[in-house]
Amino acid sequence: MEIDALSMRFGGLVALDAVSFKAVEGAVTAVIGPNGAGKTTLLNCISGMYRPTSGQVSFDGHNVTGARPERVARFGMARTFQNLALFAGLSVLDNIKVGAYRHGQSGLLEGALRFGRARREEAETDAAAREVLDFLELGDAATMLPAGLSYGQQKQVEFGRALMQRARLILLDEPMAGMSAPEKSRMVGLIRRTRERFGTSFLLVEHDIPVIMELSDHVVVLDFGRKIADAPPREVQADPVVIAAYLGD
Amino acid sequence: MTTLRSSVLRLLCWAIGIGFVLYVPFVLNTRTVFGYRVGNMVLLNLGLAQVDLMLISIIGAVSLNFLTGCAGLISVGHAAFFAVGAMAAAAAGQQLGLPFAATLIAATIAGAIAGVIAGLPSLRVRGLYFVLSTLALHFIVVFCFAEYQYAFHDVAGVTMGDATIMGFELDNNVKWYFFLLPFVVLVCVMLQSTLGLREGRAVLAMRDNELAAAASGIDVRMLRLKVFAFSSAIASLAGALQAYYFTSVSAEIYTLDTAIQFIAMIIVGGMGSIRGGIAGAVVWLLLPSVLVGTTVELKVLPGGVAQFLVGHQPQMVNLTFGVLVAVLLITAPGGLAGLARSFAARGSRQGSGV
Amino acid sequence: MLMQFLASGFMLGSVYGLVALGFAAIYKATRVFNFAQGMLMATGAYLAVTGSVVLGLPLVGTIAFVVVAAGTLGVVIQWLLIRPLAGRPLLAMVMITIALSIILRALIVIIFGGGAQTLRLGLPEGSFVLGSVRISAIHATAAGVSWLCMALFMVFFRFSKAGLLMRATADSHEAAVLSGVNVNRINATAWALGTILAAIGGVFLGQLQVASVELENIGLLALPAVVIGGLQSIPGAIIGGLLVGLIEQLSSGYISPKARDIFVYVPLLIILLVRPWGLFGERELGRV
Amino acid sequence: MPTIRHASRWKALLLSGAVLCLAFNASARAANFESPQDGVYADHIDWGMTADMSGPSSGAQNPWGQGFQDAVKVVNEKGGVGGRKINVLVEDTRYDATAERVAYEKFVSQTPALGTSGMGNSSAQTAMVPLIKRSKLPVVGTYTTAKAAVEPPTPYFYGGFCGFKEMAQTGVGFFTDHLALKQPTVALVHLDVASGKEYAGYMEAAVTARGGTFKAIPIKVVAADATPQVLDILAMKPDFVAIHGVTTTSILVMKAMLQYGINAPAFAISYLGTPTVYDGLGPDAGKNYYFVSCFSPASSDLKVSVALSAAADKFGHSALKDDVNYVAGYVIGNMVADAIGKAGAEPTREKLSAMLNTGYVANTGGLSSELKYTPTDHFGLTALKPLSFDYATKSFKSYGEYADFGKYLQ
Repeated sequence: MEIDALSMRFGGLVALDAVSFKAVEGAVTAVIGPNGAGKTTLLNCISGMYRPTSGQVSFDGHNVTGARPERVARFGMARTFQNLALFAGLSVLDNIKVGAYRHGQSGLLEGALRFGRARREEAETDAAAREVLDFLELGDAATMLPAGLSYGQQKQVEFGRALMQRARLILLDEPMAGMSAPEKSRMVGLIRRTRERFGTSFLLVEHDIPVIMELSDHVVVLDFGRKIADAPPREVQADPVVIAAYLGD
Repeated sequence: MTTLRSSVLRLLCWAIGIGFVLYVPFVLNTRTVFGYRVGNMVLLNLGLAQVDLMLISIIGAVSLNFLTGCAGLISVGHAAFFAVGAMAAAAAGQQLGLPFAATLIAATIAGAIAGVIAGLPSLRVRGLYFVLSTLALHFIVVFCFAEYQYAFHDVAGVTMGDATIMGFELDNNVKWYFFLLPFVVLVCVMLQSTLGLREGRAVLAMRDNELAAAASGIDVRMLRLKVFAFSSAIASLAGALQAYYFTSVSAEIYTLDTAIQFIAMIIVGGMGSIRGGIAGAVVWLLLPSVLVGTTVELKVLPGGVAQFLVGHQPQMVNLTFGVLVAVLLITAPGGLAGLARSFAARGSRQGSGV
Repeated sequence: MLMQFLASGFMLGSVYGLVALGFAAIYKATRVFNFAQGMLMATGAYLAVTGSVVLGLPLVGTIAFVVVAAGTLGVVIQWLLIRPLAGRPLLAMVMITIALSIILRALIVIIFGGGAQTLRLGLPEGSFVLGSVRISAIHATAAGVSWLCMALFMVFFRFSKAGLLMRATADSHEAAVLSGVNVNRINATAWALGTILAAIGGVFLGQLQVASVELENIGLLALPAVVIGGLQSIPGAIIGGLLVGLIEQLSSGYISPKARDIFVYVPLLIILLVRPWGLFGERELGRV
Repeated sequence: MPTIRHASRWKALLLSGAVLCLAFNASARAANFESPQDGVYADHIDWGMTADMSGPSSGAQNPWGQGFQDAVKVVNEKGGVGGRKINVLVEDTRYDATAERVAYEKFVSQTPALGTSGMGNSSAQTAMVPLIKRSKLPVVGTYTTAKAAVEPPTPYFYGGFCGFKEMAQTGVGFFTDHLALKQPTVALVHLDVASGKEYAGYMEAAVTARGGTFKAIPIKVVAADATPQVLDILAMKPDFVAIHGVTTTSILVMKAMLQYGINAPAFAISYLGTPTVYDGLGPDAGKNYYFVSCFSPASSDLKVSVALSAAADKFGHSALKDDVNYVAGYVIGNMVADAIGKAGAEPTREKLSAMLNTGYVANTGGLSSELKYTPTDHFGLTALKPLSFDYATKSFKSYGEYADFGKYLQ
């Protein structure tokens, strides 16, 4: 995925100012920065929640700038949300199954009439979703409502839904926020294993610097909507500009 | 062992249930059970005509619950879709002279088209604003129906032809019952089925979290239109059936009150579940009769109170219903279906505890 | 002819505007879209019947009675029905107000009977000519009192402490709670005011014809009025009411009375599609 | 042995007693005919009544229902019909066609009734014509009469209220002659609903038959103001005005006419000749307000309304006795009791409708015009008369006898 001179303005406020970087395929790219640096805005622009004021987002050779979120998802990009975005009325299993929507074809009427294709798709989806649940080690919770799970588990369910999309790139918006230490290490493990097993690329926004250092291959630093660094973790850690941004004023 | 017993039990329950559903119309029609005449209050002061109309309303309530409870689109325009169905049936059956079955199909298609048009505002507005757009839709459709009726039919009403299917005329309540029942079962089974599969699940997901649904690749705008078309097609079908059942319909019967009653049904029954829609329609349409029957039969109350109740019967029924809706809204947001679910859950918890 | 339509539309619209203003006050402060506003208006007419016919009060006494009783009713409604539903979805809020109107209707019919009641408050009758326009005294009084009430409300809303708190709550519920505002009291005040405004409108409509539960249907015109004006805008509600009054008179006069539905609801639909925040409301910025 | 004989004597006594009892029972049964499927029992007869008691037209239909029930109560206090009390089964139909149908079917088989009255919704009547033909439960004395139900006459359906056509002809005829007009110019304000359109048709025919000019001006049921309608009237300068509507619209129109200084008299349809309307109008606007009716309010003819007044006072409905709707209900209640009596000692639905079909004339004691059914006419009421209210004496005033206005009907 390549981002080229992406800018986003809300009225007079410049949230993103000509940000450009590249998320290499198969790698974990992290976006960090102080509060209000425009990290979530960046994710929203990439995934189609916002239409950027200018600039370009290209993914897998397609120009996806300003495309609606469902189209972006159909190109193979999945995302999770900073504050949980699960479907409260659906069971954990169904929450994950929703991720498979883009692989299916059958519509409402076919479902109503239980056409062969609808049933076949459901069987496939069901098998895949249970596989994902096992992968998340949440098999026991399949029929529970999300509200019955711990915060960390809910984050995992959301991650599972993204997995179910079989996306080439997963955008994670603060996946560790509000988690306990053991939950964090589970999440790190999940991301690692996903990457090994499916070759998925990740773009994550995170505050937890040790996790970033441990997990990511590449770090982009934003400050007041501008990119101030774009390098491997070790170099970023030593960059005086970054240190100034975090510690200064 | 327990599973065997419970499966036998379940089979028995089903058999009794089906037997009941098949035998009830004859009981209500002849007022006899196996040859013995039964008193009116034994049958809860209910008649077969009420049950037939209730079946039609179940189709309406269930389709509204699909739209409002499952897809999260609040509509006060459901009476308008009934009107669209009746209008389509009148045009196809009376003006073009198509047979009964064909007019039902025509009404369904007309309903789907009207639904897409009615759903268009959902592409731009949400929540309250959308409710108001359906309100506007209601008045516009009823206006069109009235103009159409005055232009092409009698001012007193549009007379529908006989409901005849393959030479078999639906001319009494028992026949109508057995004609309507499969429709109701089919509509409920179809909606239940689609809710468990790909796009139906997407509908529920869209209701719970629109952004997350979109991020999962669901085109929420298209899906909304589809749901609207689906729901209004079913409502239109019910409207056409109702028109034929009445033998004559007039634009004046499609009031905002009718639409509000449908909403009340799904609130009482329980939002977002097919069973809720059924339960709501049953309670909403049969309870008044039961209430009236009991107040008339009530002879235990002191004279003054009984006389007051009987004298103000219609108002007391309305009052009861208003209070029922308010109490359910405040204490049981899941409606009757939700209450039943939590009751069953408590029962099973206790059962496993022992 | 045109001037006459405009004049009568203006006077009728003033009463609609008053009812719509009550509606907007409730919506702005408590976010409840009150489908019972029409029934509250009819209740106002019956309160006037109670005051003038049953209790035999003079005009001033009746008006005081209507204001006090309607205010109390508003507080009771808020306390009994609205407060328990705080934070619940839109449909629950819409439906509770519909249930409220069913309950009020049943109670009115039980107490007063289903027939209409004549309401004679001793307001000036007769008519006078102003230029080429003939104006009835009762219409003029209704419009005058409506504008007076609207002005009083605006003063209250802009300058009093309760009005300030109400505006603050409308802007941000959380912020108001955090800064220690008693939101419940503010909401109760809003309901009381909204009910009083509707009731005063009902008194005048009851005076123009008779007090009956069917006044509800006229009161429901406040809905499109408020939305056309802009749900968030207090002056918008008044202007919306005026517009609906004018549309009603002009369409009845030049086309047909039935056309009113089309000329009120089609513009409503168009406004919803093009400018959902209404003619005078402010755009609410969406945020993820 | 003697003990045995003793026992057999006891047996014989018991047996003969039982036989006697049975015989007595059988004779009693023969005297008291029963037909439960027709709602006829040894001591009472079930009779249905539907009215809008909580819906939009409850203001007019409630008095009708009270009048009906009061009349039946009086009949019952005098011993009922042929030794049977009439038990009225009341159903509230909220002016809703669905509820009307459900109630009718209820009386057919659920709580079987000998017949039913009321049914004050012409759309419902139109829709139910096939059902009534099929179910054969007589509808005797309706609060309104749909054209579709009586042209041609529907078996088992018998009207019971003044017809729109007759209202139009009587009103137009009377005012044309009364004002000594050659070619009347008439404006009609009517509701823009089905019955209003129907009435407009009759009005137009009646006016054009006299070579006059006619204009129909529609108004909405929920109108808040009648200025546009009255400006239309003002522009037309009619000789007299006709009003079709509900209480509120007629008050709005008359008050606005006063405001614009239109002094032409107005006549309203029967339903609108109520004390509520006159009360709402006040003397200034009310002095020009007339109505045509086939029923007489109690104060318009104190001679004939003695029994009506007594009944109304007795059952706490004194305020209603000047309401034509109450009077109509009272007349129909009496007519129903009379018709059941004339159907014979063993009344059934078939016998009742056979009797009504072959020709029936009710004695209404002058409270209404002649109420009769013939094989070709199930409408029931023919002649009407114009009435108005005198605010000085607080009583209704009629402008002649019913027979005087029969000449206007065609």
